[in-house]
Amino acid sequence: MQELINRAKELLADGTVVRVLGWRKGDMDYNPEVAYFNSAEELDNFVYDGFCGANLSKYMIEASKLEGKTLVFLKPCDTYSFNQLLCEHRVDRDKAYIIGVGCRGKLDIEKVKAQGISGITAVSGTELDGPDSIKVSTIYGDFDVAYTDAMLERCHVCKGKEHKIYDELIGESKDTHDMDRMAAVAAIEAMSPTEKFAYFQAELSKCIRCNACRNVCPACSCRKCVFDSTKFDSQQKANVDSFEEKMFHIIRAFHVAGRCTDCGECSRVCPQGIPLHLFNRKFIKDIDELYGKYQAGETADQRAPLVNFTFGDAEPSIVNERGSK
Amino acid sequence: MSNVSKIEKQAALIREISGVNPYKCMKCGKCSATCPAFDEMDIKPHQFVSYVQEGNIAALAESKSLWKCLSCFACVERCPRDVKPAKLIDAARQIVEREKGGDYLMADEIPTLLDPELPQQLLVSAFRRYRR
Amino acid sequence: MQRIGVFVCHCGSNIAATVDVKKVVEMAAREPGVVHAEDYQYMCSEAGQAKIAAAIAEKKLTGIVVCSCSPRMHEATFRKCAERAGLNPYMVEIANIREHCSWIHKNMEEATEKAVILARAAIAKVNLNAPLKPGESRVTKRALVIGGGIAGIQSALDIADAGYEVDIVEKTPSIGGRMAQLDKTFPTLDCSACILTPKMVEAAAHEKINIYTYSEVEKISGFVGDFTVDIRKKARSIDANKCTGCGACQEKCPSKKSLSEFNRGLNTRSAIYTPFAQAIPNVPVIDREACIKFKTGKCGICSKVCAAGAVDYEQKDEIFTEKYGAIVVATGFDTIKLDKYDEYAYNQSKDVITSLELERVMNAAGPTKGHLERLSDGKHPEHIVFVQCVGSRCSDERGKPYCSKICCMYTAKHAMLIRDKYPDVKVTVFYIDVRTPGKNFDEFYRRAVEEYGVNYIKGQVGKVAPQPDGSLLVQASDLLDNKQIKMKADMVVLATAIEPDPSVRPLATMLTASIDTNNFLTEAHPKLRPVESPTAGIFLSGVCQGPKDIPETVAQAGAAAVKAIGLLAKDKLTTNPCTAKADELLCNGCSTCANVCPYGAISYEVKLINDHGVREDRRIAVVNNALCQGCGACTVACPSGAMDLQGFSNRQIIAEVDAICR
Amino acid sequence: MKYSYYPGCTLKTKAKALDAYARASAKALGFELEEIKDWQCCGGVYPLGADEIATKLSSVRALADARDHGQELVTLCSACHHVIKRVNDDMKNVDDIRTRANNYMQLDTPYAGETNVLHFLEVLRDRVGFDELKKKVVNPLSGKKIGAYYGCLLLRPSEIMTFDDPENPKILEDFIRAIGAEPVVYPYRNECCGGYISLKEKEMAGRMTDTIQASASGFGAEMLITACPLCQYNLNQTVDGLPVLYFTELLAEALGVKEEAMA
Amino acid sequence: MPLNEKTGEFTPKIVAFCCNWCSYAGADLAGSSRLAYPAEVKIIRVPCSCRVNPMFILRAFEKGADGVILCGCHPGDCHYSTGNYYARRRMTLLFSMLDYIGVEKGRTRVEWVSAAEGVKFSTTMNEFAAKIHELGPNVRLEDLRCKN
Repeated sequence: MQELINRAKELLADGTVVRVLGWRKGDMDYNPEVAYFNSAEELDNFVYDGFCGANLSKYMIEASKLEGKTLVFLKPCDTYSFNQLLCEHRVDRDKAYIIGVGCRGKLDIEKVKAQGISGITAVSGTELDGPDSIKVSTIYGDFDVAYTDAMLERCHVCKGKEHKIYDELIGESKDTHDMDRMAAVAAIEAMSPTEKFAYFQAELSKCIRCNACRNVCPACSCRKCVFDSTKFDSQQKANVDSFEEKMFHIIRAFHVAGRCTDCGECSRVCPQGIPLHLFNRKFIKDIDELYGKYQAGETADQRAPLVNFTFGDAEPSIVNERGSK
Repeated sequence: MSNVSKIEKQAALIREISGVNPYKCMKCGKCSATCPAFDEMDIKPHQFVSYVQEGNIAALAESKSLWKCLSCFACVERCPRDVKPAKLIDAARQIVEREKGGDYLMADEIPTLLDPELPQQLLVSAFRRYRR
Repeated sequence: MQRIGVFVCHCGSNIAATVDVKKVVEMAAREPGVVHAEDYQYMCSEAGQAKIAAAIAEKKLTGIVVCSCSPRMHEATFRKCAERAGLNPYMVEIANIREHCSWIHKNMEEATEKAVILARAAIAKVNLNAPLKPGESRVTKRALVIGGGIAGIQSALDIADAGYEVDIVEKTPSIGGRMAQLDKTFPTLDCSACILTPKMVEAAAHEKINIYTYSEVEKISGFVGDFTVDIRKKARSIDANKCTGCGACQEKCPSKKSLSEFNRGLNTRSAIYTPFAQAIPNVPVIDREACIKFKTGKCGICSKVCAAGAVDYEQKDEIFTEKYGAIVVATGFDTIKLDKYDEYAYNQSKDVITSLELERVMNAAGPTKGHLERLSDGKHPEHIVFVQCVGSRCSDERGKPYCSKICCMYTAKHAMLIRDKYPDVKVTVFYIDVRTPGKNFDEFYRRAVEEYGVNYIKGQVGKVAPQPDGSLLVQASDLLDNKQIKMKADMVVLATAIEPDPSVRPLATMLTASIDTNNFLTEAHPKLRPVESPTAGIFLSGVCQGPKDIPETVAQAGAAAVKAIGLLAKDKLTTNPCTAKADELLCNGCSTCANVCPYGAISYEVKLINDHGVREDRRIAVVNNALCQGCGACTVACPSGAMDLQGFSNRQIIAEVDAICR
Repeated sequence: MKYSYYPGCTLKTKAKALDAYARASAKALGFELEEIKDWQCCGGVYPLGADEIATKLSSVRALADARDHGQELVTLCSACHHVIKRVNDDMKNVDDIRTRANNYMQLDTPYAGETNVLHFLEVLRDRVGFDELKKKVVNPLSGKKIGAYYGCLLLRPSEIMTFDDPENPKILEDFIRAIGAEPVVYPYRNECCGGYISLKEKEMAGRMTDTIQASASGFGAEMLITACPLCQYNLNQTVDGLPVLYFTELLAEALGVKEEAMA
Repeated sequence: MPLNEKTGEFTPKIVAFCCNWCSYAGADLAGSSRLAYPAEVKIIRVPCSCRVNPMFILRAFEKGADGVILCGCHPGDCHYSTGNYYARRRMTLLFSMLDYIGVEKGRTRVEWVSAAEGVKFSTTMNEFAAKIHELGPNVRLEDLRCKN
């Protein structure tokens, strides 16, 4: 972490960048915040540890409009989002100085709490070069939790430790992939229509339409969302569940289909714990199976599957064979 | 059952059993041109279609042609309209055989018809074709 | 708020018999925005249009809905009517209550209810319509004719005579097409070559016509008035500028075993060849598959004997690009393959031939020098049997479901010519129906029967059995006598069904011109626009649109030419105003839309945008209205909904959906 | 290579030779015909009526058995081939027949036309290959002029049988060439011999076979070969006609296994 | 639930989006050939199948449609060359998603109908309407607030 701060200070000092986009300490150890740092002094609050899951790519849209270069720290998975935004002309490569930071998987405090640990006061040992288990201090005493047991779901299905775009790299990354990314989707696919409907009804009825998923999503970066514009007569903000359950999340997922890098931020930030990534992954799975493997953000010059075709593409009726029995 | 409705029912039955739409026929006569049993038939293959169209099932049922058709499918193969006259003839034969007393072959006829070389399948198929 | 007028047409009884028009008027009047509703016998009539105009003026209407026939029929009529009355023509919507309602439903209550809903949807849409103004695009004053048969030649001549440049692209080495293969033509029995060759010469000599033979269309882009076409000139291996057409090369060519395409494979030709003596251009091509030089590297005799030094083994295919305002398709036909009709023994006996092959046999330049003889043994035939409808009027996949139209007449012609020249030859024709609708056609057929003694028998042939003595046993029906006939013949001629030339299929895809299940090009309207494709700027000439004989082909070729001339005569075309438009405030500048645009109509500009007081430079999509054809692919690709289609906007379509589901 | 094999009634009785020669030849050619257990007679006639189910069940049983063994089903008798192939097509494509037949049969796994039905000749053409067969011929029948007699059952209806061109077939001619003899093509090789009616309408059947025999000998054939016991019987009724043999007999002879087969 | 007031039978609402060049013309041909299909089917004309936004389809369901069908030119025959290829991918993914969330298969369909295929248009609509009758009312996607 100190290496990052030192390097940031150098780059600020030599004028390469005019500001730094990173994370700073939050009110608790497990909730660092995304922040700009405009001076060496401000960087004293900089933090980079296991809870810095936030993907900074999307912030580069606004940063690209500012004068001068911004130093941004991107984890391997974040670089996919940056590439995708670059592909869509939403960020300016010349306005970004990218330091690819090492990652050994990011943590989810809910995973810790799920182990029956409550009254958390502090968490330590989450740094990149930290030990294999983290120390959780609570009002009831200290607990050791294995790092991997506290990891976000998305890290268990990590796309890889390689940065897809960067100016320089600092820190070693670890391979954390130990689960089948599509297992949950496949499990739902295997349900009967009634079970599927009940499953999603139950999950989506929790939605309070706070828009956190939308706001955090690097693909959901429209200047104005269709749900806020008058273009489709679809603007509605009031939380009335029958709509949320059935339409909002489908439309959102469709809008990012082929562009979603599966960064998992939507599920990470959902205050209701809805597994929103299961929508995006369904599209990814279908695209991979029907049109060939495709990873959004792999490079910045790909043609997304929904703005592409082949003459021999499957007919929509294939859903009748592939779908529910 | 009135006579009219019986005829209608039988015509419908022929269409159903045969799966043939006789109205597709354009009366080109290719079936009759093709049929190897033409000379032996009283109602000719192309006429079968008209008889079914008109519902003249009684005449069909009495026709010698039922028993002369070789089921060789040459007319089916060559019909340009996919009418399949052989299927119509077969359906008419079915209707006759399914009625009591309609069998064309009696078990006690068999001994006189046999010869030493005659293959089994001829008897089997004759039973299938001529009896219910 | 719009002020909408609704006009419900009775269409005589076409609509009114199944739809309670009064009820539709009553219900429509209750819809939001509607200030006027009425019905009339024929809205499209002068009187009907006058009613619309009067209502627009009196009620100060801002939009109208006409409940009538399909918009494909009369949308243009009502738009013009509105325009004359001072209303923007794009403030007109049509509710199709005829084709989509009254004609397909029988129950009056049901049909009326549906008509009301269709009217409601149109009203909901027109409430959101905005006046649109068509743009303009330029017209390239040059026409492309694809196919160099009689249809293509005639269309090209007519267009060129009107003063426009025309290019003919023909895939074979010479223009002339099928007509060049015919011996005589019905019903006048004049010689085909005698009337065709002068036309071929005229086309070749015309200063406005360029002929590209042995060439094919490779790629087509653009749209009406402004097509860009890549044409591949296949390597002829001959320098056409040097060749004098002396023919020495063909005479000396040692590879003489290739089947002659022109003579339908009945005899052979050399590897370097012109298809026929009167070929235009009179420049041979080298068939590289047959040429010894190309196969082994040795030979080169043609080059040695060519005094002009025209032979060029190194010649390569050449692709050039040209712009055209109009395209005439004249790709013609071929006979179907008879592989699946071997009950007629076509593949088993040389003496069973198609009618087109008989044309070559009868022709003085043909394989038998015009002598009627059996191809198997050269014997003079005593009896010839003609079989009609071979592959035509078939509902199975072996043949074609349509009537090929020309066979009855050419068979009568063949029968008559044979009986005329060889009175000793007996001729029998087996027919299903004799179809002779045409000027002097039935008279012609009757002459064959009455004056020439051709024996017509109603009935189809079931089997042709070659006999050990070399004759053919024809087994057929005589339906009028209710007999099965077996007769010996020396030759059997099959009136083989015709089908569109297979090249039309990929061409239609390139042209985005629609094609029917039989691969005939579809006309814009079967009665009212028979020589135009639904794709603007594409015109249809000859058999590519449907079976027809020579006079019909020539008439259609002329008609297609006139339509093309009408287009080329314009300096500018008004363009469809229903184009895409990006909302600058919503546009992300993400380029997704440009990725799906088939016309390259979308570009990006950095523009200073004032978004609710925030001024910033943004990358914004800009649509070129002259290029945009209004498909709407971009509108769905656009994630933010910034891209919308004028005339079919998101809100308009959603309003229709809502109205239908209400 | 192993195939399920359906011999049919006549091959166990009057046409034992057709069967024995085929098995011996198969062995010589490197494939095996594994007879289906407890097969039942196919009925000899394909029931054309759309409402006939029971008469199709014996075919379904054989087809399902081959499916369960994961093998293709090989037939030899033209009639059996015709019946089984058509029933298979029904089971694959006709919902009503499939449903009702499966309701009757109550198989562990319902049958839906999965089995591929091959005639022995198709095995020779499509699996062994006539070129390959030619290489294995030890006793070429050179100089023999042979007319192939196809009859109706193998060829028609062609859309279902997909055996060969129904109007100008060549599989038997290619076979004749492969065993070193000379095929004689004559136009009546695909016309019906009247086999089915030969029980009750003997005279009529006789007229048909006479035409075929005359045509074949007119073109110079010295013998006829066929795959159908019924055709073989019927064509042999012509007085002073050409001899009519099973094609398997000539095959066994050419492969040099004729004696072995009859042993 | 859209029950017929008089008969009490289920009368579904079916929205058919038809491209202007092929399928709308095919529907016209069905009309001029008097080939009947249920009045439950209402056609919305769009320039091309690629104009149909998945949001339109979801909107229709939300508003109480029981079935939505999209008809366009056959692949390769699009008036705009490529529109139906995009539509094909979009609809495949949308339909798959609807299946994934438990919407009954068969409520959505894509069919390519050319201007010459009046018969196909009519048979398709008959089949589709029959399928919707079989499935019954759409309860899973309807937004109850949209009911009056």
